[in-house]
Amino acid sequence: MTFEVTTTHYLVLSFLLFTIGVFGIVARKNMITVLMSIELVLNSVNLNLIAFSYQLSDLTGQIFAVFTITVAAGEAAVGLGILIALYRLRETTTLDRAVELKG
Amino acid sequence: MPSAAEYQLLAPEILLAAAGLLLLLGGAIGRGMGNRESALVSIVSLALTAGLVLRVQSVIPGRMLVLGGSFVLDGFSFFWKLLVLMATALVVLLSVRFLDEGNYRASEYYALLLLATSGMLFMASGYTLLTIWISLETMALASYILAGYFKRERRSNEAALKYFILGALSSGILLYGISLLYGATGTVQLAGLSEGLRNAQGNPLVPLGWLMLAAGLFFKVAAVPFHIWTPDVYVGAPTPVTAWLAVASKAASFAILLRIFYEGLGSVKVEWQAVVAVVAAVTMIWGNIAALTQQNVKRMLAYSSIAHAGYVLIGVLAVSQVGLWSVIFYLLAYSFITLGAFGTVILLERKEYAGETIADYAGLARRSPFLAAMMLLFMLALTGIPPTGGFVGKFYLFAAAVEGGWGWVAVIGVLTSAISLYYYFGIVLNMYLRDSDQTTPTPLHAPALVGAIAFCAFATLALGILPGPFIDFAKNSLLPLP
Amino acid sequence: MRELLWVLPVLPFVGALLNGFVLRHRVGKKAVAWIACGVVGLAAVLGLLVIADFLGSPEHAANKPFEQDLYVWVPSGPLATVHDGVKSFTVDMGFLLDPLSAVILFVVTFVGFWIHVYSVGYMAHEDGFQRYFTYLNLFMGAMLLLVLGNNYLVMFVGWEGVGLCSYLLIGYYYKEEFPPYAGRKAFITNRVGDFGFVLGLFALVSTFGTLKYTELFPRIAADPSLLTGAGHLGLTLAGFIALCLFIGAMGKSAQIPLYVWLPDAMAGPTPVSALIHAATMVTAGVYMVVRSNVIYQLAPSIAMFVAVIGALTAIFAATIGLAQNDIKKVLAYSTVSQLGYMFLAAGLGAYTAAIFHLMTHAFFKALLFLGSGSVIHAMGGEQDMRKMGGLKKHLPATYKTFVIGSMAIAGVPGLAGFFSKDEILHAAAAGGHWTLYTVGLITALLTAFYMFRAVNLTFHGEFRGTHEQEHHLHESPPSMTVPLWILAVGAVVSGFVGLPVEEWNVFRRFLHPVVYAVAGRTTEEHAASVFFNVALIAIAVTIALVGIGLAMRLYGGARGLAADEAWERRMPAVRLLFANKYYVDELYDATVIRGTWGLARALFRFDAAFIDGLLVHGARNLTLVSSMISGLFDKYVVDGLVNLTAAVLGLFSRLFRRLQTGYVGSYALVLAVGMFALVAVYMLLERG
Amino acid sequence: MDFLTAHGADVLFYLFALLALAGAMGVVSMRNPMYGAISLLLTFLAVAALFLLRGAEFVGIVQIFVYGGGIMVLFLFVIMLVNLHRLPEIKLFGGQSPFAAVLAVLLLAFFGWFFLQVKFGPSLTRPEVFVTARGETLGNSQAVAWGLYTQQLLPFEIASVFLLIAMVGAVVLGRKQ
Amino acid sequence: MFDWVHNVPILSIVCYVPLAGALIVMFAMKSGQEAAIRKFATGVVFVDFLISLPLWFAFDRGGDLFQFRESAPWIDSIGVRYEFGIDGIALLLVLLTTLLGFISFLSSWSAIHTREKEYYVFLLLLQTGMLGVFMAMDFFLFYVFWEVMLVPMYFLIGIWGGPRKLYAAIKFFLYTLVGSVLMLLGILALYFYNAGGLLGWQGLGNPATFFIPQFHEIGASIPLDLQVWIFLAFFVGFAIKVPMFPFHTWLPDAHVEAPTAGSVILAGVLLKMGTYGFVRFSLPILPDATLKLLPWMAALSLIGILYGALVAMAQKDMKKLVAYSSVSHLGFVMLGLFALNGPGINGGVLQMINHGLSTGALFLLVGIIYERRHTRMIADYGGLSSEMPLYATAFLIITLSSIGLPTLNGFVGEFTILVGAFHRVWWWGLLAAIGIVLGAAYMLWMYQRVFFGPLTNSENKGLPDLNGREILYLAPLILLCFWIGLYPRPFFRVLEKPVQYVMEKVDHTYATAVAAAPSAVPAPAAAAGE
Repeated sequence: MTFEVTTTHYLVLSFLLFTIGVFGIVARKNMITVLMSIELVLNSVNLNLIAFSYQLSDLTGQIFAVFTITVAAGEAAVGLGILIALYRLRETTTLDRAVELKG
Repeated sequence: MPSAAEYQLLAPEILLAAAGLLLLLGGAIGRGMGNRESALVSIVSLALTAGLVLRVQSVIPGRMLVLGGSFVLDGFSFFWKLLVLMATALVVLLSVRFLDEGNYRASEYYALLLLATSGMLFMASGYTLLTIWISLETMALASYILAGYFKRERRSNEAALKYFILGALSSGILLYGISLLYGATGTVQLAGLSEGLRNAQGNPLVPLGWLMLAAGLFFKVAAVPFHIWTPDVYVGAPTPVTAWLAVASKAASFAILLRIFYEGLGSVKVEWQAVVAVVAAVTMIWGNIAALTQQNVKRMLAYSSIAHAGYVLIGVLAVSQVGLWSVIFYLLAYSFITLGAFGTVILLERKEYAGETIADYAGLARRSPFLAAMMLLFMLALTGIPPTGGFVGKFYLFAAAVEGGWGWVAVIGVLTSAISLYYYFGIVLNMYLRDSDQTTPTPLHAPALVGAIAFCAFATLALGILPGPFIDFAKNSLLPLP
Repeated sequence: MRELLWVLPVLPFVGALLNGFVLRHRVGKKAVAWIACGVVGLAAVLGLLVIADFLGSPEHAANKPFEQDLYVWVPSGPLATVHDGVKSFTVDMGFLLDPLSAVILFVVTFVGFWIHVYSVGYMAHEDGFQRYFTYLNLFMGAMLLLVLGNNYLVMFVGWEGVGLCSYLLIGYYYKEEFPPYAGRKAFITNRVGDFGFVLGLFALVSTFGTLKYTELFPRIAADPSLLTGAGHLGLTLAGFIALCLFIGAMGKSAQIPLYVWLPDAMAGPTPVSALIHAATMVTAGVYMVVRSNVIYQLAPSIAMFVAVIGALTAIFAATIGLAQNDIKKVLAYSTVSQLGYMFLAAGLGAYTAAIFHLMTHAFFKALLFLGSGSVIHAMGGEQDMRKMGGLKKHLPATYKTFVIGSMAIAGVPGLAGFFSKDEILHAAAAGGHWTLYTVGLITALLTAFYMFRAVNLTFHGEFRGTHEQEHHLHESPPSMTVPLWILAVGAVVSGFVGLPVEEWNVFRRFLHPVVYAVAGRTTEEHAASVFFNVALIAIAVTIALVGIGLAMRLYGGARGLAADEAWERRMPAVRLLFANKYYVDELYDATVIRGTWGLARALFRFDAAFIDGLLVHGARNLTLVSSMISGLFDKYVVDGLVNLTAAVLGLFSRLFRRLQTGYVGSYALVLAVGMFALVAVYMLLERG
Repeated sequence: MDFLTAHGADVLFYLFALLALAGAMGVVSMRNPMYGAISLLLTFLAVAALFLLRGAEFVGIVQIFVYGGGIMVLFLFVIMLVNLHRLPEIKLFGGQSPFAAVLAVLLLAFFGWFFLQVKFGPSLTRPEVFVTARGETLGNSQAVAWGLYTQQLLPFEIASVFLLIAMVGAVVLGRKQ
Repeated sequence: MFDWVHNVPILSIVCYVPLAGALIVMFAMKSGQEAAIRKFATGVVFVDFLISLPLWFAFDRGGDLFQFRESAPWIDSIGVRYEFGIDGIALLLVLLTTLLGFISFLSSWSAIHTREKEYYVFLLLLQTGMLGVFMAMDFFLFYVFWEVMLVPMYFLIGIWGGPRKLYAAIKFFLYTLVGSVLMLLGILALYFYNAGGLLGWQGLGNPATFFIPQFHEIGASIPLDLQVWIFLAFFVGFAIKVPMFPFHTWLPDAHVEAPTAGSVILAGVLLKMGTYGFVRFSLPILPDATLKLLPWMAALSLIGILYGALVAMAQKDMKKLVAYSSVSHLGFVMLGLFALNGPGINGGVLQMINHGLSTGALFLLVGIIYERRHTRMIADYGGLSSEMPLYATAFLIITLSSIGLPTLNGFVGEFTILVGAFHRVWWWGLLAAIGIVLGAAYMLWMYQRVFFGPLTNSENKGLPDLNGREILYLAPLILLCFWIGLYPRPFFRVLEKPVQYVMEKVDHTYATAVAAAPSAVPAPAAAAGE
């Protein structure tokens, strides 16, 4: 891995972001943070796509990235909607309070 | 540059989306469309869509790629579209009575159902990873909402929340996989992908790519260990939605799973077969065993649907004609059976878990013999005992496995399906062999629902006794084998 | 006429059918008696006619038996036999008449008929009258099947049939505890014997693919090599077959070690003892051995074994007979002993002698039993000789006939027993088997002794019973005394057919064609000097007279039980040993019976606990789980195997449910881990 | 100085990469979601910059608009709505987080090992310009637009359905009844 | 006179009449009218029995192996066809089924008083299932009936059974299901080997079919290792049904808990399906595997014989005793079949029928006394023969037939079996013969304890003797016992062809021997047959 920035750099960076995002989803108890972590994951994907599209000089990656961003927006909206509903029901956004269903 | 003519081929999807919009408007105007009307509209539009699908099929010679190779029209896609439409229609029938229980706006519910279904139709025909993924997201997003539709019920909301977070994570993983595959091959179009993979041998991105992609797909079909969301969501979601998730969503997911594995990842067949075999085995074992000690019928059915995902995977991994149409036939049978079973659950269900425990089925045979007989039939079918579609389906799956040289998977399959008798007949035992006390609920009065159940029962029997035509149908819906 | 052979066994069956089903509870005792005796009488007459016709027939002239196959009975399909390759093993329902079966046929029908008649009087007051005669007729039929069958399987049918009837008749007084038990004991013991019998048959079948006498014996006699090949258990084939068949005979004819059932069999009505357990059924073993003489000639070692067992049984039973107080028990042991005699003869190759003794014994032993029956009848069911004595004046006819019978069995010259016994002893001596000879001699002595002990205790001296018994004492009705006299005559004259002088021995000549001359084997004929014969006869006679004299000396006149008491005082141990039949029953009970039981119980526990409860403990440790499982089915199920499986599955089930914590975070973790695992699995599968 | 001129792009990459990571760490570690949101914004912007560095001007701009504008506002709005400072989390991380950490490390090691093996050739083209399907060279936005409205038109249509659903969903779930 | 039989689909009629009856009862009759349902259902099975009788006369002893063939396409895509047809073996079993079916219905009249409608529906369905199993000539069809049968049996045990019925029912179902699913894999393996090949094995490339005779054809050509695998798969399925030694534990529970009719059918017919499976499939289709595994099979059978007998001896409950005696008797059947020679197989098949008759009758008799006294404990009885002479007589005859007394059916079967076994390996015969002795021991011991001795228990005083209905359904069984015992030739005659067929398939040595000495076969029975 040289100082010269290559696609590999992007790959590693994106996977770092991905991992951090996953960690956030897994570890955090506050739903808002979890939603943000999801955004992180999607961003990492976008990094990949862009890097590859540059590497391959192919537009598809960029176009794909546009869709990813769209989906991210939509998911954020619905996720926050669910969050509101949760908050209305339980006066909290802590996921650990919602454990009625198990076993 | 896609021609206008090509868009005509999208007629079914467009119609369905339009129907969804119509329902939204109908719901918005004035006091809004009521439950019955919306249901009627949905049924009609679904039927029309099905008609259009058949029409399109009639004009399509065999297999055809349109819209810049992002949309494929072949027997395979038509089968899934019809299956999904049929399932959704039945779910609508299941929903009517249910929505009366908790008063929520019906029109949006049906609208979401239809929009999601249009997403499924796109899934069935999608031919680029991009198309498939976006339509998958379309379906998923709607199902999150539907799962949480009874938002004033904690269980429903919890289900939505879990489903959403896990779903988002899984689609993140899936997406990451897609990005890697794109990086390795420079394309997201399935045919190109398969081609590119053949050239990209030894590129470490490839295995990571398709493994993460597979992980995402396994999540959708609820294969172990990506099943983890299933029990909670199935229990928490409104039962018709559960049925819809267990049938339509699962079917559509299997459609894209087959499509991607066979057409996109065809050239790495050998590698994924092995992995799928392991997953299938684990899924069958896990699902059946976990179901053994369930007391809540919905949860038990959830685990059983996990187990059945495992059985279907047998057909997937035996890459062969038999395997392919066994999967198709099995999911067809499975849909009827599961819808029927959930329908029965709905009839007995009351607020707050009431009527959902196995004990609530005690003496059902005395209280309403007909319903008990139906349920018995469905349980037999789920166990895979003739003369039901369940048996024939399992028979073909195991046949495919034996033929394809996956004997050990088949052995696990048959043994676990024997085990499954244990819990399925836990219900039968209660219905017939135990006597009821006053606490056990009496079934609702819902003609439409009962009709739907009866239809499912009839279909289950028909598939078992005269499977011939259905198999020929399935045989016309095959994919090109890798 | 002889074509009616098949009718003989059928007749009694018809009688049984009439009495047992058709006319059940519909007719009076008189009619029942007429039917029962009628059919047997008819059989007897017809038997005589058939025999007469046979004697005049060309077959007999050609020393061939008369055969008649009714129908194919068991066509059991193709079998690759040792000698004939693949052939279909088929058994016919067929009959055969030859001198041997003729003799026994005569004895059975004749004695049988008179015992039927006797029974009419004896059983007059029993309520199960009809049932009794049904069984009795059934027995006659089975016995005739046994005798007249033309192959081993038909013989076996009769063999089992008589066994069944004896089971039913011993257990005739089923309301009491002991008789049913005795009946079952008899049946099971016989089954043990039959076990040997059938094995013998199997060996024959897999060698020749047939069980027909006329297909087996001439062929074997012509070519002994067929059977001298290696068999099983280290014996030659002949040896194995002979041994197996003899085991069967042991059971049926009460030889050591399977004799235990016969004394208990006396629990049945006395006429039954007379017919089945003295005259006919118990001699079936002898008949079978003689019938198979070819095979025994080819297996000298086994033949000698037969002789030895016979001799042992003879003396052994005789000693026990010394110390019995139950009059029927005395007769029973004397029967066992006499049967031993017959086997001694058969084993020594003196087949005609064996049959000869069989015939004479049939007469006098039946006579004796009926006599004792008459006594018991008069005593109101009392069987203990110590309570009797001095019955001579009350029962003159019974007394006379009983004495005749005793003299006959004791071997007093001129009576039947004398000739037949003498022939057996002669065979032993002539063959040079002096030990066996002496054993036979001693037995003869003992026989004479205990018989006359019985005579004395019963008829001489003064009455030792209660007063009302004495008051009721009366001679039996003619229906009982007439048979006694008839049999008495038989006991006297029947011996003269087999005079010890070769030229006059009609009987032996008559039976001669039955005994096959096996190629390269000497037959039983021993040329012996006249002096030798006379000497033997003299010895025998003196022995008999000594025995009688001794008995009169010790028990005669008014001495009563003194001798026994004296004996008791002098050598209590021996006395006790004899009186308790050497404790053999106890021995069997301790070993065989308890053994089987222990095994059975153990296995059942094994079944409940292990097969069905592999590691019940394992299941117990998982009580929580198993209760959860069994809650689905039945709360109080304790079935280990299923529970264990269920328990294990349930354990995992709970484990899996544990993983379903309900926390989204942990679910997400599972997903991530799953993704990782997927890659790991791939690495394992692909990169090795 | 000349080093900068030579390797300016690379330096910028490292700079923004660090910012992005820092923001990400902030997101998962901040107690107050408000700060979390701010650091998330930081990440978004950094990532946008990285896009630009790879010549994806259009996507970069979209990233800034949609994320920095739309999504971020949405988050802040919700955070206001459920004004969380009234109920601060007692524990930040769930019980499973140790495992999560271990897993994260594992993932990094495992996948990283893979990624470092990948051999990429030199990038094919001049960063600024991409060639469309029809062969003429255009500005990036134009090129993306072309692609979006030609081959990828179908997903574009489906996205409309997707957004419709999202809208309806937000309404259905958010609406008070 | 019976030619018309060949012009109608007689087998289908026999098979589906009960089904039709079930549907009628289910939909056309109200739960109120028990008496009517009872009479109607019994009528249906009786008619079915009458219809099945002509088969016996119309069956051409010398003709084709399988007769009354019916053939129709069913699932063409995988070569599944609707194939009906019976050979001699199946003929006997079909008749046994119809007869026992009728009898068990009669016996239920007084035994069942709860939920009668469902009861008779299930019983009728069961009847159809069993008949189908024996008639099916298509493996797929066979399997379908094989499984269908389990469901009604489950309910019969589970609803009308004894105290532990729930447990016994599910146990029965699970055991048999585990067995049959593995059998399914065996079937599939055969199917693919015949057609395209499977796993490692190169197939034969015949047209895909489940037609059983086709499998008989290819049997010898299957490689040994594959044969062994398939044999094991089949073995589990059949051995559990039989049941052979290690798999027998479901039987006592099922029997003890099941209602009388259930036990009768269970013992009379269901158990035969296992042995039928062996003689119809394992032996002819997998000859090499059979020869290879012969010692194991024999060992299990022998253990079963002795083990069953000994355990039976220790029983206090009449029904359990009879159940364990079944384990022993079925051991005899298996031993006979695996003797692989004429007498063995003939005897084995005949013994299936015998066991059906005598054990069925035994269960009926136990049921009769149970209805009167509501206890099956031997200890509760004693001295009954004075109270119920007729009953005692019937019981005695059946007991004797089950312990194999000559002139009764049991003897013919056991004797021929033992001849065969002895001929294969002499000490098989020896050990099995010990089983006979034990059999006599426990049966007679039970008989004595129940019927002889003083009438101790006052409750047994004045128990009513057999009534007309009971005599009506016991009489045919007893008559058949005597018929088979005295003149079994007609039965052997029917079995001749199929048994020789099996022998030629399974035993090469025999086939060659026949070629060597063709004069020896066919048996004289055939010669004198007409």
